[in-house]
Amino acid sequence: MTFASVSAVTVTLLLVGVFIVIMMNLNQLADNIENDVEIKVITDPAADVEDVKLLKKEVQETAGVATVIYSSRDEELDKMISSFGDELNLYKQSNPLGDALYVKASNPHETAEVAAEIGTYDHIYQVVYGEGKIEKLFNVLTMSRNVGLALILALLFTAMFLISNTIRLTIVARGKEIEIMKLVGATNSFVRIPFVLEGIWLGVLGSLIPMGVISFAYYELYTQWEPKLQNELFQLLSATPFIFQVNALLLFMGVFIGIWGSFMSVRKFLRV
Amino acid sequence: MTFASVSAVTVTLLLVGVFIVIMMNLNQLADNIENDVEIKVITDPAADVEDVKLLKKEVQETAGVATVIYSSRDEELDKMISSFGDELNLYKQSNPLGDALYVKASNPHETAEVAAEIGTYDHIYQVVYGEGKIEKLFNVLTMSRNVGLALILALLFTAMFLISNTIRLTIVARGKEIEIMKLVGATNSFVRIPFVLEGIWLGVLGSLIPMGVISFAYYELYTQWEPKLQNELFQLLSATPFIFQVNALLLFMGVFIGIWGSFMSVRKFLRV
Amino acid sequence: MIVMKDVYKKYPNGVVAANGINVKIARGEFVYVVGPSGAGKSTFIKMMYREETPTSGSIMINSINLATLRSKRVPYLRRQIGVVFQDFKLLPKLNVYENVAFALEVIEETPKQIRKKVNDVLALVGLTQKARMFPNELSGGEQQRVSIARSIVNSPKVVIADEPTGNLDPDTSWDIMKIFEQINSRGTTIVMATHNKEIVNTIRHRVIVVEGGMITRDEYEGVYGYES
Amino acid sequence: MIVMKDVYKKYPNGVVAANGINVKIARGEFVYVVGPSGAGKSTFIKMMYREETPTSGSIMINSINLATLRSKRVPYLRRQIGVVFQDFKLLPKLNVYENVAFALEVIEETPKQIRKKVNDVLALVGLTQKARMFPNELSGGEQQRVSIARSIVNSPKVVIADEPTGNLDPDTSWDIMKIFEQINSRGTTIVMATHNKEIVNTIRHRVIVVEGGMITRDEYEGVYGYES
Ligand SMILES: Nc1ncnc2c1ncn2[C@@H]1O[C@H](COP(=O)(O)OP(=O)(O)OP(=O)(O)O)[C@@H](O)[C@H]1O
Ligand SMILES: Nc1ncnc2c1ncn2[C@@H]1O[C@H](COP(=O)(O)OP(=O)(O)OP(=O)(O)O)[C@@H](O)[C@H]1O
Ligand SMILES: [Mg+2]
Ligand SMILES: [Mg+2]
Repeated sequence: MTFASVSAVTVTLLLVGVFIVIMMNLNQLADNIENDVEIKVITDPAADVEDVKLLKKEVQETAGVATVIYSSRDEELDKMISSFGDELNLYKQSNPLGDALYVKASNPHETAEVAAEIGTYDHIYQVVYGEGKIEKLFNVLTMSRNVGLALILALLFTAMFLISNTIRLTIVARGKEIEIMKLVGATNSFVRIPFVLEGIWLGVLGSLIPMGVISFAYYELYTQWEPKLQNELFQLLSATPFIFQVNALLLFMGVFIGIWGSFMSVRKFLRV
Repeated sequence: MTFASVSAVTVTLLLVGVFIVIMMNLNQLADNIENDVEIKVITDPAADVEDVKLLKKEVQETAGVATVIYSSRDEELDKMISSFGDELNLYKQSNPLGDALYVKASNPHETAEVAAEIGTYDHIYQVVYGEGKIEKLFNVLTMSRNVGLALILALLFTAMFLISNTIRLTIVARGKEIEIMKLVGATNSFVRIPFVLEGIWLGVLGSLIPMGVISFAYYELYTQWEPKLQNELFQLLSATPFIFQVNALLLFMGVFIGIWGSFMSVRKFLRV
Repeated sequence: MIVMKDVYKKYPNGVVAANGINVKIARGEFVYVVGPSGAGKSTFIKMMYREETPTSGSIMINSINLATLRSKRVPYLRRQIGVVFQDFKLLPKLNVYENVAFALEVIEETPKQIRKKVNDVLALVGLTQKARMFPNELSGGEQQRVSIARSIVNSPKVVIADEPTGNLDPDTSWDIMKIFEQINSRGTTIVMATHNKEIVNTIRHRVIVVEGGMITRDEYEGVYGYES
Repeated sequence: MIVMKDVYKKYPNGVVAANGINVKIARGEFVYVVGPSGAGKSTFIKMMYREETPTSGSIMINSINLATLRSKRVPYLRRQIGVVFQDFKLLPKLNVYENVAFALEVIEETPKQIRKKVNDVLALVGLTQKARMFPNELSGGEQQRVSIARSIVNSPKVVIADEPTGNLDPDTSWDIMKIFEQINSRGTTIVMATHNKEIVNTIRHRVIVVEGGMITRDEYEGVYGYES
């Protein structure tokens, strides 16, 4: 009986834990992708170095701008060559391009507004950014986050339902005992206390393995992969606070479900 | 009791069903992304129209090539202008670029080999493809697929475990009954049959709602989104065979778990 | 004091198990409840500690009106009444000692008192040797004696016993009757449903005959018997 | 024919409930098993239909050797023996009729035969009116009578009854005894554990006295009694 409850808590919390870890990290990835959205400001090829410097400063001070990176016209030409073929090398003699500023908005969702604002400044040839594409990307990201959140909530509720179901069944099997206790003069709270304590115990016991497994696995994963992911878009959440947070959540859920499950189940039999 | 089992089957199968649908569609997306990998063949700007035609034919006949799309040097210039700025318009008078062929390998994982083979042909200025990037993308895709598969398997096992756990508990509560039946002269199979039938019944009952919900939801989703996704990378799996497959899987799982759960649980009490 | 007025009990399946019962049992009385199987003896008894509630009519136990008793207070009623259940109702996960001690734990008796009282009462019913055994390791008669021990351990004002000797051999039955006599002589009211003609006819007390849910005879110093 | 040789039973908790039992019960005999509470009567009886297995010694029932009986065959042994359990052992989800019919369903009797036999036996124990009621809606004595009805409905060669009158009033007890007498006169072996002195002394049969797990007296036409 107890084994059934504890193992139900264990497997469900393990699954919930794994999902939370994955979802949180994917969320992080989504953040990173969002933050990767740039506005490319192409300066007027006629503008001189001072003009560009001033423009850069002006852009930097624009509300909503997070970072501005300068890329010279020669660097730009190199980029063009590498994606359109070496035959463009002949333009190195007389580079037709302007300098570029790569701008990131502090809130990626305001990219369009920031771009429009910058477009009004002097010495600008063109402001380029994903436009339609970025909105699409944001839509996809928002949708995936919502789906992910919905899934994790669904999983959580399923877990809670199943665990309290299991606890309830173990207590149903003890309905006769509760009835006897009441007939011998026990008050409701006297009957309830041991069951609630047992619920807490079940919850704690059931969350130990998930906590251990997830802590260990994530720590291993983190120490092994973090160095390799240094320069990637995808970054693992830093192990130390994250593991504790997940553990606290799992323990809380286990105990909460344990108490709640016992409480609800005993209630049914107290009406004797 | 029966409610506990049926509802456990219901919520778990519902969750499993949703996950299967999502995973299968993401798998499809991964396929599409893989198939989106292209080799860009830049022809020698000096080559004439006939040369390029022959080259295209040659490439098309190369082993492992799926599709070849021709893009004229003017189209290439337009692409370049749209990503590096209008100031390049002045090159329209004397376009320095060559024509391009966009090639897809029939097996995306063989892109590198196909590119190398094409690189040996005449009239080619350069063969460009993601190289390192593509391998990385493939690694990420393979990994996500594996993680997805692992998750779905974990979920399946959790579901099976929890459901049979629940069924077992409902039968444990009836251990006394089984004992009495045996003491009155019932054989093991006589005792078992009604429980196994009940297990099947639980399984069927428990899979009805998930089947209905998933069929309906997916059908709605499909009819609403499919037209909008016409030209996107992400395509929904066609509703008709897919829904039936998922339903069959859910029903099978429900019934299998029902039978197995009853069988295992009754066994324990037959030793009287 | 137990007073029932026009008590009527109809079970959900339509069986009328109490059909207008009027009775007064004074403090310190010893009452046998007899009657054929299915007459309504257990129902009569169950209504006293509120395992069953009457469909109509009123019941007063020790000046507690069961009709207006809030369900929060029911445990306190039950603590004043020791019950020997016809089907024993022992807690399967507790051993003999713990089953008896349970009746003292609910009233928050001190551990020392519990130890003393439980050991005394187990000696009284002859189960000292079996104190550490669990109900499923006991014979029918032993289980019945545990139920008896539990019913008297907290010296209740009223002891209600539903066929307390049904699974006991005659010698043990007489021993149990001696115990009941003894606590009755100290002022405890005893209501005992029984089929044991020999006991009823030997240890004379008030006899209430229940037939078809009605009290058909009520005699002080009565004998076992009824028309059927 | 029931034969026990040197049967010894020690429960896991160390209680020795059968301490070298040797007995022969011929086909068609009527045997009372008497003795104090906890003496080992139920254990003696439980070993016959193999609810308990002896620690050592051999038991033969109708020339079936219980020691070598494969567990697959146990149900077929039990079908030859009708048992009235001390705690009734009724199936809570089946009503009275279905509980009795169950003993016939396991031997795959025809529906028509089942209907006839069940109705007959329910009339015999006086429960025709309660055929559609469930065990938890019955009084103690009514449950006991359902258990009795179930034990005799498939006309077994042996009927084993563990205190079949413990919850019955004297009149009903005599009625039940009449039934047992009747099926005994048709050749059924009857083994009955009882505390009912009046019955044992009135309807004279062989009396086996069990005390402390041993047979201390075994008399044809015996009377109730033992030293203790
Ligand atoms: N919970 C119940 N639901 C429905 N009917 C019940 C219930 N309990 C008892 N009865 C019916 O009420 C009647 C009286 O039952 P009760 O248990 O009071 O009899 P009793 O006098 O104690 O009999 P016995 O001597 O056999 O124990 C019986 O006919 C029984 O079938
Ligand atoms: N399952 C068991 N496990 C351990 N001990 C048991 C078990 N069943 C019975 N006993 C012990 O064995 C002894 C004999 O029990 P048994 O039930 O045979 O007595 P009995 O003669 O039927 O008594 P009663 O007349 O009270 O029914 C008792 O002391 C009891 O405590
Ligand atoms: Mg009764
Ligand atoms: Mg016994």
